[in-house]
Order: sequence, then structure tokens, then C-alpha cells
Amino acid sequence: MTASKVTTMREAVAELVRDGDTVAIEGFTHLICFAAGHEIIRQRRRDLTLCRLTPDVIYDQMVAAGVARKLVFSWLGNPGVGSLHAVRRRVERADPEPLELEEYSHFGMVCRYVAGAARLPFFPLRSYEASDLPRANPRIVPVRSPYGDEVVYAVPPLKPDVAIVHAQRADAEGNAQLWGILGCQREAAFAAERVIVVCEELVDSEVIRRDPNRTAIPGLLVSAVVVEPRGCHPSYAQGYYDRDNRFYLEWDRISRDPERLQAWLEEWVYGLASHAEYVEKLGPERWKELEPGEAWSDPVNYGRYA
Amino acid sequence: MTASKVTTMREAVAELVRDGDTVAIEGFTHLICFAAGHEIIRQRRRDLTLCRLTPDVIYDQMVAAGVARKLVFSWLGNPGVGSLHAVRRRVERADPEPLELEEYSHFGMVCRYVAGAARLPFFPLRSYEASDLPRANPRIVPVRSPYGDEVVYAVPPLKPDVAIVHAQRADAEGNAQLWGILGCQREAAFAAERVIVVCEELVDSEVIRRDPNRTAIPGLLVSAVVVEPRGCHPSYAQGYYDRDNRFYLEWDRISRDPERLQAWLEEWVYGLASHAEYVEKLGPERWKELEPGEAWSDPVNYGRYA
Amino acid sequence: MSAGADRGFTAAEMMVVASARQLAGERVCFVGVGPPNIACNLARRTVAPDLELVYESGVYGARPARLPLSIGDPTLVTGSTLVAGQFELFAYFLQGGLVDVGFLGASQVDRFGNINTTVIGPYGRPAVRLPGSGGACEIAINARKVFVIMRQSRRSFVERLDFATSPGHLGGRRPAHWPGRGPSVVVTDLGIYRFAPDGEMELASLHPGVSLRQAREATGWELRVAQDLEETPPPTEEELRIIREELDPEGIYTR
Amino acid sequence: MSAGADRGFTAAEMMVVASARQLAGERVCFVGVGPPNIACNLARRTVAPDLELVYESGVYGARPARLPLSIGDPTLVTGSTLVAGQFELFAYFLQGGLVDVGFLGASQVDRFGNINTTVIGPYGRPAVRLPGSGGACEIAINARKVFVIMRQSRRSFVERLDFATSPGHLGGRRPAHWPGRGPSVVVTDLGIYRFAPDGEMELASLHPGVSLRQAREATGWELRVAQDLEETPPPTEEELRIIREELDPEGIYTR
Repeated sequence: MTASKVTTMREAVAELVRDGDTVAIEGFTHLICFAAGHEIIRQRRRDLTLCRLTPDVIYDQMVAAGVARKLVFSWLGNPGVGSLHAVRRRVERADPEPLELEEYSHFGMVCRYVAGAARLPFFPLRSYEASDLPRANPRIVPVRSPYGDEVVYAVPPLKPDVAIVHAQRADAEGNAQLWGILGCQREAAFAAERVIVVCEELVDSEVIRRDPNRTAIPGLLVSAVVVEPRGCHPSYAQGYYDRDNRFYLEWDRISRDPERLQAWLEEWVYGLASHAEYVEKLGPERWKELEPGEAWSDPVNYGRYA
Repeated sequence: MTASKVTTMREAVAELVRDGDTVAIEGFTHLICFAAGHEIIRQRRRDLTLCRLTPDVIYDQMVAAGVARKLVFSWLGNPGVGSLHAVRRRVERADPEPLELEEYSHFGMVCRYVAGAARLPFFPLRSYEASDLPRANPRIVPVRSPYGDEVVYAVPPLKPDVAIVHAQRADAEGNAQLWGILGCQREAAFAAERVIVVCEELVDSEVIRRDPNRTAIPGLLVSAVVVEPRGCHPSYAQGYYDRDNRFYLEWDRISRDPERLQAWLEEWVYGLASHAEYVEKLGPERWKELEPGEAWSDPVNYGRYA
Repeated sequence: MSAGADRGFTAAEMMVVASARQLAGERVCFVGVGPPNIACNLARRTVAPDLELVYESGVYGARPARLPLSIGDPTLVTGSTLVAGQFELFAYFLQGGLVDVGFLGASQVDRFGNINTTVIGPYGRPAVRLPGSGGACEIAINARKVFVIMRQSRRSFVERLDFATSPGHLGGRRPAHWPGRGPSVVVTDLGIYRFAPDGEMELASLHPGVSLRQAREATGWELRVAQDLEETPPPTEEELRIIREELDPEGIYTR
Repeated sequence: MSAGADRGFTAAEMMVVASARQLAGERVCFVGVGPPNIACNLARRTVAPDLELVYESGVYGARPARLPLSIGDPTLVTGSTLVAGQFELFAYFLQGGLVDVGFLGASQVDRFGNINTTVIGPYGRPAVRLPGSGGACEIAINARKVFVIMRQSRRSFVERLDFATSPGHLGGRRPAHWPGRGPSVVVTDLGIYRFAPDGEMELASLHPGVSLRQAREATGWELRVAQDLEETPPPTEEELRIIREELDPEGIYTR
């Protein structure tokens, strides 16, 4: 019914991600769209405020490439490995320049997206009492329950200019289905001004319509649909490829040395025209290692009611 | 791993639903567990506070049978047909006795369950400004945003003593999967002190585990699992049987006349020992009419990661 | 007796057709069943092919294979694009500001488009207990525009509501911080009403065969009439065909 | 050099084994990856067969086919009982009060079990920027009990935290209205610490081959020692076999 929104990553980023934007590339370990992060680096965006619960290696790369001036986050690290060295250099030694931090807890970040998606002026939660976090971040404030004296804390809504969500499959309108770890992609998408859906597979709307309960994001929200198979590497897409833990370990070594890091960016980002080239450069053997076996869900019957 | 919680509706209601309890039999048009309502009537519970967004015919029957002293709700009617006559008699003419009402809007009720499930002292929403509802229900109060002067409204948490949730399928631990219209069953279950899961089909845990994203309710919450095929009639279970609109129309006639209504209760509830007898009494032709065609979802691959 | 019966269509058909035409150019409509559902589906087949329906039951992009008899009809689910839980529906779709038009019915409306669906008589001991808000209160506040569709009489078009369930233009002006702009049109079996800048309803169009006198007599206040009062174009053959053959073949809502 | 290496097990193995034993009789555990994950899975095979793991990534009832290398490892998802979004996870499972034990690591802990995982040095210009709270702040407040598992030294067992990320027993007493009772045990590579009624940590058990002097030297305050100080029973053959053959064959976390 609606016209196709399918475009290339280059087009989508060029048109929808602007200097100074607040950008959320969400995904809790799973479905992190590295391909989008790399394209943003390639197009040399500047002064971005990057939001994520877990900045992860993708934001370390973006921070090292100089696209970001600020992080809004709740856990800063290389999951299962250690530190984000580029981020630490900027935070600990302003090397090469300072990086502003706006820090919450995981649940605080999730509640910020929910408040943004629901157009609430604040969201209440039970975290933060007796923690130094509200002192470090004055946006975390106490709020008194209108029923009696109980005090909880509040976080403000987060409404990114752009949310980039990677899905296993989507149709041309951007109706997207995800499975496996869901993180808070849906909330981030509903909260955002503009949404880019990136998918492993572009499917006919009929595939989506055969399982409407699995649809996380309605095309209604979506400005562009990018078909980018393997676009999450070294993160993963459940059922499509495995997390490349080897790369997360390699990144620890690469990122400790600023020159080696820049060389990596040259070779793997600036030096390539697209994620397709990245996939090819990574090579078939590596992809073979990351290929999972099969574990299919059972179909469910929605029933024909005519 | 955990012991089976499978029991009969009679046992489950006898053990878990007590006089004076606050009970939520949720389900928005879909998956309304009439079988549980009928068993509660049969066991002559008294002084229940019944919670539902849409009290529907099941609560009209329970109110007529004298099990309830109060309704907590947001829309009072026979969907697509008209009024709930037994409820109206008690509200308009205290006939045969008064019925207390605690009234919200749909979103207000949903937010009450969410607050109950999340152990929040209140939940903020944008409804109610300039409506008479806060005057009719003093539990709906204004709350000021801690960020600036904006005022929204708050509703208090709702934590039912018992939530009864009907699912298409569940395992013996009560891990339950639902599809089709979801209403706020999940929120009601997490908010409740005790949860009874009623299912169309008892399945092996492996069926649940082959599609973990479809699991709405963890067995962790569940006190009893009741296998009651067709337990929603005249409501429906997506993919299993259709809504019996004819009955909703019949109920309008039956319920206009108190004597006819009591006769119906005698014949269809008190006069029967179980829902199995109700299903049999309804007869194969009626069930044939309510049988949907098939419309299967596509399986998705979760991948084997060993 | 229905206004246009002698003209080959019923008052209910005229009401549905007039409502459907209001949806021209709209994108996302939050809809209950009954006449609004038929109006929306008629609009999709005529003036608003891209109209997306969001049902209160959480169904988005429904493609019903039969006329749904309730907003929770299983035929709305099968083949739809998305089914959301009711928290996501009300919090993200409606309060989140994705809904362009909310369709509301009403037992009573006042000149500012404020709506009563709760009680006739005092709240504590009502003469008639109506269904209550359902989602109407949040629709009235959060939908960008509200369309009201209802039967008109002195009992429904009232000087003073017995209960204000869902706010319209209040006493003439809505708080600026409200997301929605409030009721933009009221379609009845007699005519089409719009709202003047001061928030008061005025008669914009009379349905064929309805006199100004009829409309005045069916209004509980001094009815304001637009300068350029129009006559509603009657239903076209095509509009009637779609309603009678496709959308409401049994005439449940439109006979 | 590790405390019990000469005894045929590593300090990390002793720490994991001692932690696992603490889980006897517990039902629902909120767990991150690394040593806590191994401790929980060891407990399921030994002292707590019914233990249910809730991962921060939203996975409940996981049945990993390999050692998960992160809390978001796909092997946690396939074959699990339920995967929830993170709002449902934190709001309903954790804040909702379903979690009996929350496992926390720490870069610094004080005598009252308050935890720092945010910065070493001043917040504005830290000497070391640590990961931050993640879910630790909500776990510390909402889990019924908290188990802390960490390496012990004067740099980690400190008189005063550089930053209080996750509250323990505050200055000795937690607010009565808090759902959780706070830290109940701290397991390190040197010993097991419990909390006295006044909320202060005390040494309850020393691991084999660890002297009281070592423990005191690795503590940044005047260490309190339980009357009945015990020696932690060494890992059994079976415990070591499960860790080395099943849970951490590459010794990523326990060598």
C-alpha cells in the first residue's frame, strides 16, 4: 500500500543522520548494527550524542573516529573482555579531546526510552536511592508518590533524533520482526524522531502478516529500510550468525594503541565503500565459523476467520 | 525440573480463590476464561472485588450470581451488543443489592497493572485532565513532573490477590504462550499475588523452549495450571475457536429478565459439574460452527549454538 | 424514521458515508467497531486508500476477512501487520502521538464537543449507567483530531453534560500543552458540525432531506449555523454498493 | 600467585566453588556472566538443582549448550523458557520482586558492602574509568539478597569508596521500605565474609592456605573477624571436575 522505503545504508545515513544529532544504535549484545556505525564514520558525521545502554565496541570505534562529542549510557565496556580503550582515553586523559558523559543505570536508560516513546514528562523507578549516581547526573531526581510519602526516583524522557534498529526481517514498509534478545529496540524506535530499520532479510509483507505478534516495530515509524545481511558483525543476529567473540578480544589489543586503531579504521571502514565489501573482506572461512546450526520454532495457528 | 502444577479447575479455585479476594480474570475480548468464572460461581465465592478493563458477560454472570461486591473497570458493556443488565440493575436500582464501582479509563487500568507488576507506588499518564473521572474516583490524582511545572495524572498500583489467565498453551510449570490479542494478561499476572494459568493445550516444555520469545508468563509466577479446552466460550482462543457472537446476543435477552438469568445459571453453571459438561452440553454442531480454518505462522530459526 | 429513507438510503448510511469522506487525506485512525469501523473501511476503499487502522484491541494493519463484530474479533488479527499488548498500544501508539484521528461515539455531547459516555443522571445513583470511558478519555486527549459520530436528538445534543467523560474543547479552549487539537467534526444522522475558532460547534452541512428546523429541534442549545451552510452530497451508488455488498451486508449497523 | 595453587586448585576455582555453595536452597538468581555465571551453573549441578537463572539480557530458564562468553550470548537464548524485553526484565522480574539473589562484582567494596563500579579517582576526571552501574544499582536495591564476588586487596577492600554506585548496608542500616535486604555475603579469593546485625562485614571463613594476616593485609580497614572463624572446605573432586570439564574447560575464568 505505502511506497517502498528500501534504500542503501549510504543513502539512509546521508539523509537521516545529521551532524549534532542524538543517535541511538541500540541492541543488547544482540543485533547491534555495526554496519550503520561504520557508515556514519565513513560519512564523517560530527558532534553526535550517542545513546546506548552498553556503548560496546561500535561506540568505541565511533568515538575513536571522532564522530561523537557525548555518550548517554549505563555500562561502558567490551562485554566479556574488558575496557573500551578509545572511550577511556578521552574520558581519563581528554586524549585526543574530552568526551562528555551522561550516565544512568540500565533500568534508568530503559525507562528513559519508555518515557520518550510514551510522551511522558518523567518515568519513576526504585533505583538510585543512596547511590552517588544522582549526584553525578543531576537529571536523576527524586519524585514523591502522590499516594503518601514514599519517594522514588525519576528519569527524563529520551527522544533520539535517530534510532537505528537491526531486525532479522522486515518488509518494504519497515514492519520489522525480531527474535532472541530484544533489549529496548522497540522502545528506542517509538521514542525516536526518525527510525532506520536495517534487516538481514527483506521479506514480503505476507511473511510479517502470518505472525503479527512477532512484529516489534510498525512501518508507521520507519523512514528508511536498509537490507544489510551480516550487518551486525562482530555482534550477531540470532539464527543467522554467531557473535564473533574473537573480534571482541582482538579489539582489546587493537584499541589499546591509538595508531593501530586508526589503521584498523583505515583498513576496515574508510578503506571500504560498503558493508558488503567488509563482509567479503572478512572472508568465507570466518563466516563459516560463525554459522549456527538450525533450531526452528513450531508454527502457530492464527486461524482463518472468514 | 520443578514439580507439575497441573490440577483441575475445581481444585485450583477451591485452593486459590477465597471469599473477599480481589480477582482479575483478564482478556480483552480474547481469551476470557469463562470456565474459571463459572467454577467460582459454582463454588459460591462471596464478596469478591472483580477487576477487568471490560467486565463483559462473564462478570455480568458473576455479579448476577452474587459472588461480587465490587467492580474495578474501565468499560462496562456487552461488546458489540449493548448493556450488562445484571450489573446495571445493581448499579441503577441496587437490585437485588448495591454494587460498588471503582472506575478508570482503559489506559488507567493498564497502568494500574503495570505499576502493580513493577512495584511502583504510582504510574503517570496523560489522561483525565478536564474529565470528571478524577472527581468520580479520588484514586485518580494529579502528579507534578519533577522537571518543570507540567502536571499529569497518576493511578495507583493494582495487585490482585488472584489473576486467572487463559493461554493457548502452557507446560506443567505454567510457562504460558499466547498469541492474538494480548490485552494486559501478562501485566495482570506479574501484578498478582497468585496466578492460575488455564490453557487450551498442555504441551511439553520443549515446545515452549523452541520459541522462548512467545512466552508471556513464566512458570515462576504460577500457582496452578488447569487444562480446560474451549474454556473461553463464548469468548475465543485465536486459532482454536471463534467468538460465539450468537451467545453474546442471546445473553442480552437472557440477562434482561432476572428469572430467566437465574434459570440460565441453574442450567449452565450450577447444574453442571465441570466445564467439560458445559462443552458437551453445547453440542458438536455449535462447536463446528465456531471452528476456524487454518492460518499458520512461519517457523523462525533460533539457531543452534554449541 | 430515517432522514433520507425515501431517497434510497438510510440515515445511518448517510452518517457513515459523511464520516468516511471526512477521512480524506488522513493517515492513522484509532477506531472502535460499529459505524466508525464501517466508515473507516469505506474511506479506505474511496477517499483514503492509505488509511491505517489502529484498533483499541492492539491490532494494527488489520485486513479483516469478514465484518468484525467486535473490536476484538479474531478476524482482525489473522493477516494483520502487528498485534501489540495494550500497554504498548495506549502508551506508544496513542499517547506517543502516532494517531491522527480518533473516532468517538457519544451518548451526550455539548456545544464544545465535550463527551459523556458514563452516566445519565447523578454518578452515584444514575438513571442510566452507560459503559464509561473505555479508551475514549485518552483518545480525546491524545489523538491529533477527534471525529464524533452519533445519533442526534435533544437528549444527546445537550446544554450541560451529566458527566464529562472525555474532554473536547472544554469551555472553548484546550490547554496548549495537549497533544491533540480536539474534536474537529461531529457527524450525526442529521448533518455535519464543525468547530469555530472559539471552540463552539456550528452546523456546517445538512444531510439531504433534513431541514434546519429539524436540526435546531434536535439540539439542546441555541444552535449556531455556518454562513455557508451546505447540503451534504447524498451517498453515491458506489459508496452504497460498498457498504451494502462488502462492509455491512446484513445491515447490522447501517439499516 | 593464587592462594591454593599448591593444593591443586586455583584461587579463582576456590572463589567460584565457595560462591556456588552459598546458593544452596535459593530459587531465582539474577546473574551476569563470568565467575557468577560459573558459580550459578556449578550450584545447579550440586547444591541448588532447582535454581533458575535470570540473565540481565532478558533470558529466563536458559539451557546453554556451551559456556556463554557474554550475558548476551545466543546460546543462552536457544532452548530457553522465556526471553523478555529489558523493560519487562527490570520492571517486572527485578523491581517486581521475583529475584532472590543478585550476584554483583565490584572494583571497590567498603565494610558495609557498598559497591563502586564507576570510577577510581574523582568522577569528573577519573584515574580509571570503570564500566559503571549497568544493572548493578537496581540489583543492589531490589534483589532479596545480594552476593558479592570479587578479588580482594587493599585497593578493592577500601575504607572509603571513590564512588557509591550500588548501595549495600549504607552506613550500617538500609531503609526499611527497601525490597531487598542487601549484601549477605562477600566471597573473595581469600575468604568468605558475612554481615553482622550492625551491617558491618566480618570474616567468616578463610580459604585453605590463607592466613588471617593475609586477609587483614588485603583489607583497607580494621577487619572484624567472626568468633567462630572457619576454614572453607576445599573444592571437592566433583566440583573441580564440573568446572574444568563442563563449565570452563578453557579456564577462561577459573585459571
